[in-house]
Amino acid sequence: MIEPMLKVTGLVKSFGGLIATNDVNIDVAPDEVHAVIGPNGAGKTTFIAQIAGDLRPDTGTIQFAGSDITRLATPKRARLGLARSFQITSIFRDVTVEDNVAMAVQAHDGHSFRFWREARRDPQLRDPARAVLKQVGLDHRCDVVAGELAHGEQRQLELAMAIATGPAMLLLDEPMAGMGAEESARMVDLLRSLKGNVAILLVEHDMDAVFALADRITVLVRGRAIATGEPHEIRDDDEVRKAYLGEDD
Amino acid sequence: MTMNRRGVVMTLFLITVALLPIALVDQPFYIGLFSRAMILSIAAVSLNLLLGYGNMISFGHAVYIGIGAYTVGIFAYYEIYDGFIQWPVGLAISAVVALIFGAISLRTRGVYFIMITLALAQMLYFLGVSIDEYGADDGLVIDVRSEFAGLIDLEEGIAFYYVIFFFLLLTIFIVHRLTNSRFGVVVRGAKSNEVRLRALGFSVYQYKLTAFVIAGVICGLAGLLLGNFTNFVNPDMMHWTRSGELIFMVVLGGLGSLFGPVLGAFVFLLLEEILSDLTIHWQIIFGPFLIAVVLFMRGGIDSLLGKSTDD
Amino acid sequence: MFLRTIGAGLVVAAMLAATTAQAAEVKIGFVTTLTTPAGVIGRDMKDAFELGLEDIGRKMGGLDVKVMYEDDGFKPEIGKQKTDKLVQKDDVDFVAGYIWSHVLLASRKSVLGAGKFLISSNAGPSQLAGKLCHKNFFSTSWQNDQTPMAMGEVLNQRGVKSLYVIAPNYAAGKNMVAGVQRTFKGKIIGKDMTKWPTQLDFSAELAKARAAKPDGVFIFYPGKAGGAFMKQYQQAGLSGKIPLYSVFTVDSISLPKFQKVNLSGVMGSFMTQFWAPDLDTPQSKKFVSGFKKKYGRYPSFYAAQTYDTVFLIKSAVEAVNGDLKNMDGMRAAMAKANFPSVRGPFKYGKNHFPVQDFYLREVVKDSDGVWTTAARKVVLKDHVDTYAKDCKM
Amino acid sequence: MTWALLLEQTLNGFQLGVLLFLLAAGLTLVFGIMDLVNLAHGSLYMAGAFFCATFTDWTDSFIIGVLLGLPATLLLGIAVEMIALRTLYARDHLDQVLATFGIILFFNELARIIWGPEGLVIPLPAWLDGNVEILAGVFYPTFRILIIAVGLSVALGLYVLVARTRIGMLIRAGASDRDMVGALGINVKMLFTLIFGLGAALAGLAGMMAGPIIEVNIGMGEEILILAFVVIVIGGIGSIRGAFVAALLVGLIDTMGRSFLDLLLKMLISGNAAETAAPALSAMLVYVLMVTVLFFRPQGLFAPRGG
Repeated sequence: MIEPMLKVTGLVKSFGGLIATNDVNIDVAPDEVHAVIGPNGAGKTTFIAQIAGDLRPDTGTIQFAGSDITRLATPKRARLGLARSFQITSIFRDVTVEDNVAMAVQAHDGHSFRFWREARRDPQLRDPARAVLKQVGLDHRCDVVAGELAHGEQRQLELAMAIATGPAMLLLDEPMAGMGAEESARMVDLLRSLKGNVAILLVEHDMDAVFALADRITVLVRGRAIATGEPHEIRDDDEVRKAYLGEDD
Repeated sequence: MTMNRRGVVMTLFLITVALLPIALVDQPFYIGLFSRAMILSIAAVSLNLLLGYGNMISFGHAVYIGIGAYTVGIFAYYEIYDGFIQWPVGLAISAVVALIFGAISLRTRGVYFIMITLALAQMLYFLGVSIDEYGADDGLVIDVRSEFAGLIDLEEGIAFYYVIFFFLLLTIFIVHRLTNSRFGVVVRGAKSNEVRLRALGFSVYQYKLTAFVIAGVICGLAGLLLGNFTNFVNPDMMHWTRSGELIFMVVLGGLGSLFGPVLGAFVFLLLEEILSDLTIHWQIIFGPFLIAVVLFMRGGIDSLLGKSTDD
Repeated sequence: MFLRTIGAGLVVAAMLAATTAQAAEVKIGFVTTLTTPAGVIGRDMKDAFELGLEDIGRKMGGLDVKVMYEDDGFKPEIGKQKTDKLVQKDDVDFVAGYIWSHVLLASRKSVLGAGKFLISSNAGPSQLAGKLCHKNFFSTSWQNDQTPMAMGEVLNQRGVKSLYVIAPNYAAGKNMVAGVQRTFKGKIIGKDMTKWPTQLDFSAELAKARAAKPDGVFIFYPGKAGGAFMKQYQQAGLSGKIPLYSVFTVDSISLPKFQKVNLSGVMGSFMTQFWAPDLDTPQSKKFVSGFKKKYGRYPSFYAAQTYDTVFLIKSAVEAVNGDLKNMDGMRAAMAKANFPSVRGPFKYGKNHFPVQDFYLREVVKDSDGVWTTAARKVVLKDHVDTYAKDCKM
Repeated sequence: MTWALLLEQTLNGFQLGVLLFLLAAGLTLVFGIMDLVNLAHGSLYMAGAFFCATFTDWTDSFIIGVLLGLPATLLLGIAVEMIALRTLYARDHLDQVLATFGIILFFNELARIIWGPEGLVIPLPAWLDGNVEILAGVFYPTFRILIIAVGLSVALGLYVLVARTRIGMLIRAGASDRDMVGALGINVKMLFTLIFGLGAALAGLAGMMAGPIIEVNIGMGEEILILAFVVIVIGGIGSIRGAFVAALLVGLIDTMGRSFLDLLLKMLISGNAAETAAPALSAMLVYVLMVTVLFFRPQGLFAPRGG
């Protein structure tokens, strides 16, 4: 078996008396799309936050690309190749689409203590940025101020920024949230095109998208991972049906 | 930069400032007033790097004016007038202090940051008040301005004016290049969306700290100039209210605009001069004016020149 | 829009440039603090200067007198800028005023460098009395150390063996403490230097003073801090128990307020000063009655010094018959101190600070029941300040 | 150093602390709930003192002066909130700092025009003007005891208000999650105005308590305002409990620094150096305290908002 890209072992996080993450174990292979689903309040956001580095777990370890990142700060995890999108779109709204992606390229490029040359005219930033925008289908919107994009386009842009950092793994927190059917379909296509080249941990409410994309699914209920398996296994799991599929959405 | 309205206005403004000594050849008072306005413009432009671009509301920026001015004052006290010694030392001390203060205060954010920068500045203020050797609050008299091996004579009002003018242009140019560089893009990103920046892999703290030090050094330069100009330094120059004035100049002129703080500093000083001549109760006009600027003139004077094209 | 402002500024400036340069008048610039809480001192000075001008019919040596008052806002930089304006734009012949040492030090070069006369109506920093003394600088007040030195003598005479000192931690405060230490022969058993100007609550210092059980407490708190201190001294139950000796703390500005809250503890307290409102000199009598008549209150020592300033300048202008170009003549005239002074006849030292007497004063009620100060006796006779010897002039 | 002196200085520190608390309580509420940096809070402190001085002058009674001064400051606070500050809630801190600084300038100058530059005094009735023997040989000014009593009563009152009443529930909710209050269907505007008025009255009360000690002066607000900000930042913005603890801490540390720092330093360094260093250090002490606290706890001691 190949070494997993992400390996989470015995993760626990509680707030006061409330246990938000309860002994969760998960692993994601380098070429796998692993989806995490669960009803509202299941602790998905808390879980993602711990992997991204915004929250420190109480106990448990997180291994990424072979090294222990449990105590690492967010930017360092990102530099190791862990890119993410947020549940609520997080972009630089006051600059252009291309500027947004160029910033991500710059993050990957690693030379940001350059004080003199104009960044906007730097082909080392702009060319890769345009290439990524083309890949996600936003190349016709390069010069639009990001805040003026439609919602779906903003999500695409966010994904573009994640891709532009040249990640080993994508951490996607509900990338389809708030999208129309057509936009969702485009996003699913986009993610499918990435599949195999990069590990993806996908948290998503849109079940059609999850079952279309995921290689494996983990079901989170009240902080516990109650089941992990391939889509058809999850679909047929009685416990999952009882706890989740029958009730939600 | 294409010549839009802002470009035209700023060019005309700079030409006016450049030609002023010729128009006012027998009015040294105005040359002095404009010299001071330019010096404070340099300080305001440096503060804008923090406020306008990096979202760091420093309420202690005047401390670097004090450091610069005190460097000149203390060297002069020991009768060392060589600017080639005074100035590098002043800039170096500004950098070190900014590095220390920045390293401490950048751990916090929001109002905590405002207060911690204020507190650190007040400590230096009280230090200045307490050192008898250097005049305590009476400060130091700087009777001899910095000497540059006969290359330029700062005692000569008009020559000094152009030295200040040169440094103002240089500062604007540096800040312009800086804010558009890779480094500047990151600092501005921190204002726009720090969470995203961190998620992309930028350790924001380092970039902010670097910006903090650069701003401190530029403001230290303003302090070197101000000490020379005023022929005097005392702790008042570092008091938090002076930092507040600098903030006001930046906001009045336009946060995050290249020339805004220059306009802000000029309008602030002229207004202070004109209003205080009008009535001793001038603050009853000035106070509501401040409020009006905040409420009705978002983006400051710069916004009157049309939509920002600085990006 | 901004350009128009600049343009207008230039036009105004040009016009102003055209209107200067006519000399049928004596032009005097007067810099003091008219805003901020310290503005109350500035008001007293301005009132006294106006009174003085009225008393001489606004004429000196046949010339009309024109005065321009400027507010320094209690800030050295602003003080310098206003001084620059007076010297460079208004082209005044004399610049006078200055309450604060730091404002005076910052403004000094602007005046002296331009070859004009600078007359301090109050501030007396040691630098200007010593190393930085200047032929065109004159004081109508005193050097900071002198008044507390007189107090030190008073303490010796009254048999004070142990003294507790409380003063603000700024240059003048330290000067006062240094001054009293220079002449006081007993032991200083405690010393608190408080935060200036923000600290107005002295509970901790008063508790320490009480615990130290001194023969006397010496303080220096000009302006509002003085009122606060005196009040708290009484509230803490120290008045009447430990005698209070002060300099520049109890004056005609603070006494009406003390009287209003019936701060009886201040009655009979001692201070030293070069002057008192009841001083028996013709000029002082004329000044005090004129001031009381015009403004309905006792003048402070700030006012007295300012009143003297008018007559000092007048003596200079008259000596040269209005020839304001004759700097040497005016300087020589002023150095003689040949004018009616509220303090009576006195001489100038070589540093152009007055060589004068210092009195012990006591708070008393006048015949109308108004609280004021009265001179009791001369403590220092023809006193020369400590720094005069450093003056190379 | 004797125990009596230590006791007296502790009381002095306490008294300064509760005075700061009166000022800081309103400031931290307004800050925590409305997210408004209100520099003009000091102007309300000044206004309270001037009102009290004027009413005391008219009625010859300090008590009536306070009783009239409180509603006057409350009304002034409400007026200021409705006219100027309301529009500032949505703005960033920088705008708020500047606009409220403008309000300070305006009120200072207005006070100068109305009351003149020399300030006012507040005479105390004889029973408050003296001092009492609290322990054998230890005398303490009666009025300072009153300040401590008033401050502690207000603290207790605020505790009951915040912990036990519906308004208090809303205040707590507002401090930890502003949007929630709106979601509860409360008239948020009213609530904000009310809280601001309360804070104003408390600031005014602080001014009335300080007035008889330090005299009533223009600009008295700014000096203590910075200290009040230090207090709420140390305590954690929005936390009444934090403000109380921090106020006492600041009061005690400031007083103890002024009292004993010179002795302490004289043990370590030469007498002369100690005499120079002690006042400088004691002036910086509260700032050192704040920087230290924020260094280890960047959100203050009792931050109501997690994370």
